[in-house]
Amino acid sequence: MENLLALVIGVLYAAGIYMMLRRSLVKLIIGLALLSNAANLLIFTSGGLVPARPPLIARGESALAAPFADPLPQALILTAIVISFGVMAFALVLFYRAAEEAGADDLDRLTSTDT
Amino acid sequence: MSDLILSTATRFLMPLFLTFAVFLLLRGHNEPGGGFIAGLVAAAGFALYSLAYSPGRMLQLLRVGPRTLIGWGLLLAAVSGLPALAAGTPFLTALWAKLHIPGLVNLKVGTPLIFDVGVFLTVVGVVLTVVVALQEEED
Amino acid sequence: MTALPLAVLSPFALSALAPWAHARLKHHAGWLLAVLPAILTAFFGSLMPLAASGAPASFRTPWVASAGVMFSFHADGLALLFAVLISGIGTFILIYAGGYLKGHPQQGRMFVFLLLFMGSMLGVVLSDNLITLFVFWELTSLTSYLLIGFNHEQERSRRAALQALVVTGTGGLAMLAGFLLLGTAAGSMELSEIVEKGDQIRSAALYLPVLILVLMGAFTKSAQFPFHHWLPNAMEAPTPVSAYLHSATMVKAGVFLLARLTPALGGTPEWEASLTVFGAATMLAGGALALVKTDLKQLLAYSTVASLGFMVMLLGIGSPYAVKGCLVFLTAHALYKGALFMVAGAVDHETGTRDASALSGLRTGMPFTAFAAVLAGLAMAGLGPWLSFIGKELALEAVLGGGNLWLTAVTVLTSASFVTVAGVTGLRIFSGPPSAAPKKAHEAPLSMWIGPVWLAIKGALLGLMAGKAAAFLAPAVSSVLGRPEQMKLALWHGVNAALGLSALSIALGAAAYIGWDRVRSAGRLGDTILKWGPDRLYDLSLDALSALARGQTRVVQSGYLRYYLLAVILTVMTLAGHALYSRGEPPVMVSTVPVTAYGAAVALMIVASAIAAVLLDTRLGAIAALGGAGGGVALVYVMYGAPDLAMTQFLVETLTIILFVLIIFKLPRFARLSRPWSRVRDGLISIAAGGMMAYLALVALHVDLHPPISSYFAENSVPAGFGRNVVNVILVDFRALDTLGEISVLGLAGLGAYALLKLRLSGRKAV
Amino acid sequence: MSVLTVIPVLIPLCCAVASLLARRSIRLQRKLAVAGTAALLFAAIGLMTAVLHHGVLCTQSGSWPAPFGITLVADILSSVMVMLTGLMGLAVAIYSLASMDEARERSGYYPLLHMLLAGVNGAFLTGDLFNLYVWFEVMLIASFVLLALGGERAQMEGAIKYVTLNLMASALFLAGVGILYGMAGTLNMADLSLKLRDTGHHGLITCVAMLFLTAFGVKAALFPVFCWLPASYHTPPVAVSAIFAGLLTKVGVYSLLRVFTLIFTQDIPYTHTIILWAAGLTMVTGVLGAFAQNEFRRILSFHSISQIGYMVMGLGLFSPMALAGSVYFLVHHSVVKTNLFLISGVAEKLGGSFELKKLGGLYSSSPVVAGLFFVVAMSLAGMPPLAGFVGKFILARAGLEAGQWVIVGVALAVGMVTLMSMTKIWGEAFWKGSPGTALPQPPSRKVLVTLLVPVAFLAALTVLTGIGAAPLIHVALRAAEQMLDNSQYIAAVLGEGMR
Repeated sequence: MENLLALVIGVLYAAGIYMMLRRSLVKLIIGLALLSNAANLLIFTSGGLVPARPPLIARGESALAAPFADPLPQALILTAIVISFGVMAFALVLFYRAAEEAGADDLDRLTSTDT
Repeated sequence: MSDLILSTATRFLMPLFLTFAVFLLLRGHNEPGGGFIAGLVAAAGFALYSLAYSPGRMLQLLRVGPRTLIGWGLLLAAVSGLPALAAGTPFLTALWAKLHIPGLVNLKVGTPLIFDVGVFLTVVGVVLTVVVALQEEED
Repeated sequence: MTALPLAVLSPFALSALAPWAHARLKHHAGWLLAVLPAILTAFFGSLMPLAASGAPASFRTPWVASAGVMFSFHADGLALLFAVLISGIGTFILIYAGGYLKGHPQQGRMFVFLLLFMGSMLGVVLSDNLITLFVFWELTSLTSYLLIGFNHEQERSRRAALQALVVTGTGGLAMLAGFLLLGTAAGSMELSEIVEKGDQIRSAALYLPVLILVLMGAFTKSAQFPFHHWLPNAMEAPTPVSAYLHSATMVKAGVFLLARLTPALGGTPEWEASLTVFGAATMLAGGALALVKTDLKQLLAYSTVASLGFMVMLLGIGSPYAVKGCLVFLTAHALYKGALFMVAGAVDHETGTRDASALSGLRTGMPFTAFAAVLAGLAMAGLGPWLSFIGKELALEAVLGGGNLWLTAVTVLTSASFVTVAGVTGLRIFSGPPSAAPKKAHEAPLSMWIGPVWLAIKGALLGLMAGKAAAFLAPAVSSVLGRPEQMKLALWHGVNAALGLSALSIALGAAAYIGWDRVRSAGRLGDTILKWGPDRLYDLSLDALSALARGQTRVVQSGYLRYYLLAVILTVMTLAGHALYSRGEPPVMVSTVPVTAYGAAVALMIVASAIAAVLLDTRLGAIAALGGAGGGVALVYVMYGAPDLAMTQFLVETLTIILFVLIIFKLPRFARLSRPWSRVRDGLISIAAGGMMAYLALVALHVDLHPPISSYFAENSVPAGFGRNVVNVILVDFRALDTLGEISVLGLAGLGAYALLKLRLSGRKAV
Repeated sequence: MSVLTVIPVLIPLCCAVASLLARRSIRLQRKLAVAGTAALLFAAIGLMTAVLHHGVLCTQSGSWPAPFGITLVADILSSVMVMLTGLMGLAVAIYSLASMDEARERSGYYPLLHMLLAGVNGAFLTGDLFNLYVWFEVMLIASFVLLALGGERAQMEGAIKYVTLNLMASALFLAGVGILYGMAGTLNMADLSLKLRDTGHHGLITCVAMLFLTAFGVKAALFPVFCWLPASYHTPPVAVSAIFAGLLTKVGVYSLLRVFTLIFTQDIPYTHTIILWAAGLTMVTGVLGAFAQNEFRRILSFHSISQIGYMVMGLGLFSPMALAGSVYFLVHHSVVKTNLFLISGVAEKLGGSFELKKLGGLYSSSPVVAGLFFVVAMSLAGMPPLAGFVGKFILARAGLEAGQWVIVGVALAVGMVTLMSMTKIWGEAFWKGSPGTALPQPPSRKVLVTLLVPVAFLAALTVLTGIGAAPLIHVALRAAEQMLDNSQYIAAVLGEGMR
């Protein structure tokens, strides 16, 4: 399963990167979203897969019984998901406004500030 | 027509969402859930209301501005770490108290729960801020 | 001796008061400000006996001790010779500037810069620490920049100022590197210690790099060929500046440095060859170009270039005669050239022109100035019984002693050119019938003729009282030679070869003076050379740099986001890929968790969604596909024990899609914007990048160097965190700080999105 | 004592929340901006003093022992950086009072500014790799919003590039953290340092190191991944540009310094040679970029890149003197570059433009501004006796000691080109005659004084840290020693027994 997930991660990265390299703002943000999913999945996988043993301590117990899914990567990913959600929401609005200012969705029309 | 369906459905769904959110928030420390998830659910409820009626009516219902909610949420989360400093322990050290009402409640209440409430309020505030702004953008 | 650093710093302190003095006293402030350098002259003079006795005054205190930088000063003979010249001439320059720039709105700044320069220059010659010396050295470049560009609204002034700064600054940086290496080779940064270790340094492997780098500094500063061009251009500066910086003091800093380092670096064939060759080339170039100029300041500037070459050549020869000749000539040159520049300035000021071919008969209108000019002119020609005459004799003897015929010829020719220039600047314009100048010539005010008169007389007196001059210069000569040296100066050396050559040069110079007009018309060649000379080269290299800069920026900073992204992707692929390739081990391809049908289906769903997101042509389709991929990831979380994660992912995914949908329909539809080949290129790069990340994941999966720390959370969640959902306890307690940051991000994102939608300042200006 | 490590994060955080809640009163927010940043500076000085006297300070947040909780650590490097945050924050807060437009103030400028400072300080103080990511994101989102706030078209264009490339970098950073956790099972940097020492798994660790190098390289604006910076830094209001220039890239450099002295030290000949190359190329491309520009703030932006090269050069050389040079340069560059941006704003107020062509005559009309600019610009160009020279000198010395002639040559040559482009601004905006376009409304005296107070203060600082460089160099050398011998850091975080 790990090998399969590694492949999935690779595909997500490839798709994300390809989308980001387009000229469309919408595709760019879709690419970003794919990329953050890929990163999260990468963390999840490299932390080790443990099927169906969530890190929930049973009522009355005082500790998790091994084997259990590593709770720390989960917490990290959760934080990362929330952060990327926030950032994505902002980026969406930003891109919308940029497209509005530029009158187009085309990134190639947004090059005036560079040189 | 669809507005009618939506608004009727909302009238039922909204309290359900909010109750569920509170439930998720309170049990989050022990079962799946927690401030963030609960916040999203609650925000979904309000957002539905806002879509069904209008942002203005939703804000009336909410009473507090969503941006103020963000402020309070952050404040609560940050402040929940401060009593620890007063107690001479590092920032964010949890302080717990037993809340015991015989027959009704028997649980531990601590600053981490306040923290989680802060998370909850922030999430609700953020989602509603964005949704309202976007909705107003439509007009 | 604390007085030493205080003396160096005093001009800096005074410069802070100069604007105030100028505001009160206007142009008379020059007289008041000149009091300080006058005192300094006396002070440095009073230190001479100490230097002569072999126990010079010195001062040392740590500055940046950890980097070997001391704030240290050492007043030996050489330093004091320069210090006296700097403060002595500086006295008259301040007075002169008061008269010359009378009524100029920025005269106060002139005083400030002149004083800053004076302090910097004193620092250069008195510093004992290499780095301290460098600091002051660069300060002279900076103040010189401000002074050359004094007429800042003129393009030419700005260009000249920048050119001087660039040329001397580049040399200065090379010199800094040279100093650092010299410090390493000598094991000390203190000059007084370095000069004792000549043998050690000359035999060190670093000797040649040190020599080359230090010479870069000295040659650029002292306007040696082919770096000489900035000096004539610097004549854009007001005359007080030209007289002070660009004839009497700053340009001699390079000569000073060479003299200072002679005991440490001198005496090798490399030293001798480079100094004599560059010196001689400079003499020829300067001497020749001086003859074809008619602008008084240009004439003097080129002859200054030649003089600097002369001094460098003499230091290259390095014999006692040569060193004595160099220092005597240096002193004499400072006096007469300073005087002549001030004369040129006075003439310009009073007549409105500096064109020597258009001026004549000024002696009646400007008698004092004429007196100074004639005296200084005689000195420059090496005619009168003045100090310069002695210097020339010594120098010729040194050149003859070296037995190098070429150098002898060059020296004679250059001396001849000096005679001609002296004739033009000191005699020609004052004699004959008065010319029709733009303004009718009147004598300049006292402040403008006292300086030249004094300096010219001083040069004459020192020659007549050769014994006094010898006593004054002997400690300096000892410093340069690195051993105590007896010094006797006499006007009359008897009839010898040197005297003969001297007479020859005078005859040649006189002939050229008489036929000056013809010499100039023959000198068109000189103008052609100038056109294609180093000055042009400077422009060309600036243009080339500029073109390179623009070209590079167009490529690197193209403005296209996708190229920037490509840069990041290719960078990380190259770096990480190379690290894996060159230092990695192949991944273990064995899965420990079996593939289930459900798992395979989810994987397929994610892959299919991702591919669909890429391929779909409609916005809604692409977004739905994105949702599918996100949902699939959530299912993975469900399968492998992460319910909180899965819930969050589902909710966030839904919400993201709602936001997308709210916004997306306000944006234009997808259009196929990119060309097919770029799609292919991007496709290949994406696949390669994805492949690399997959490979990385495969490697990472099976490298477990240490067990994770999470067993601590598993054990402490309930007893210490009072919660059974370990993930939640981590979020709100173990790692609450993360969550605090996280909601801050969220909050800001919300506020930001709101502000962005509500605040639209487009078309409005805001700073 | 250990509470000192939290306060630099808490003060701006609380100020941000307070300003947020006091949304309607701009006057209160303004007062809070100055008071809060002043308090931050004060706290930073306290932290610095404590660290210098008592060694590395730690707080185990939530009382959870390291490496399980999140540790906040202040060593000398961190406290120097926190001090910078305080300084830049205060300077920019004061400057904002007179320069920020009311529309932006009403739209949350001050909370964003505080939050930016909180994020930056969090990044400087955290001892946990994932927490570093979180603070990075706080800082980033605050900067995103600050950059875009106002919604002018140029801002939008700049923000898109800035946001996208930084998110890309964050994704790399996150992936690196994930892989590192999978490998070493910990996130605490001191713990990581111990656990990755002598592991033998060079390949993967070095590969992850490269992920971090790229990610932080983007944030620090290293060659060839700096393109977001020149595209965006000149688009927002001057106060925003100034705080960005002073702090944001520095967080990237700080992170490079931190992870490449603490965690990734297994393969120094490989990793640090790459860093040295990146440093050299960054210097050259940055300075050439600047040379091609004709707009005040664009020139400054490109120079930021080239100067980052110097800071990273010290890391590449990896000797006590070199690292001290990096630390010194970090401080110097923040002070100077922030100030130059502030001055560009003053020039714009006086001359009506950022375009050099349209500026002119300031040397005659505003001698004080001209004098301040000249001093600060010359410091950037590395002229003695100003701070820029000291930094360059120390790095050159360290480079020659290490036998790296080429990089020293490059550094010195780049200094020369920097000097030329500073004189370009000087020649065009100050020396050149005024182009004669009348300003619609010249700034009032009160506004001008408020603008010039922070400018003069920072200018004085660059003179003082140049002429009186010894104390700062002493601190920088101590910081470098701590970085090279990280046992102090590790012991402070994990306890004495864990060395």
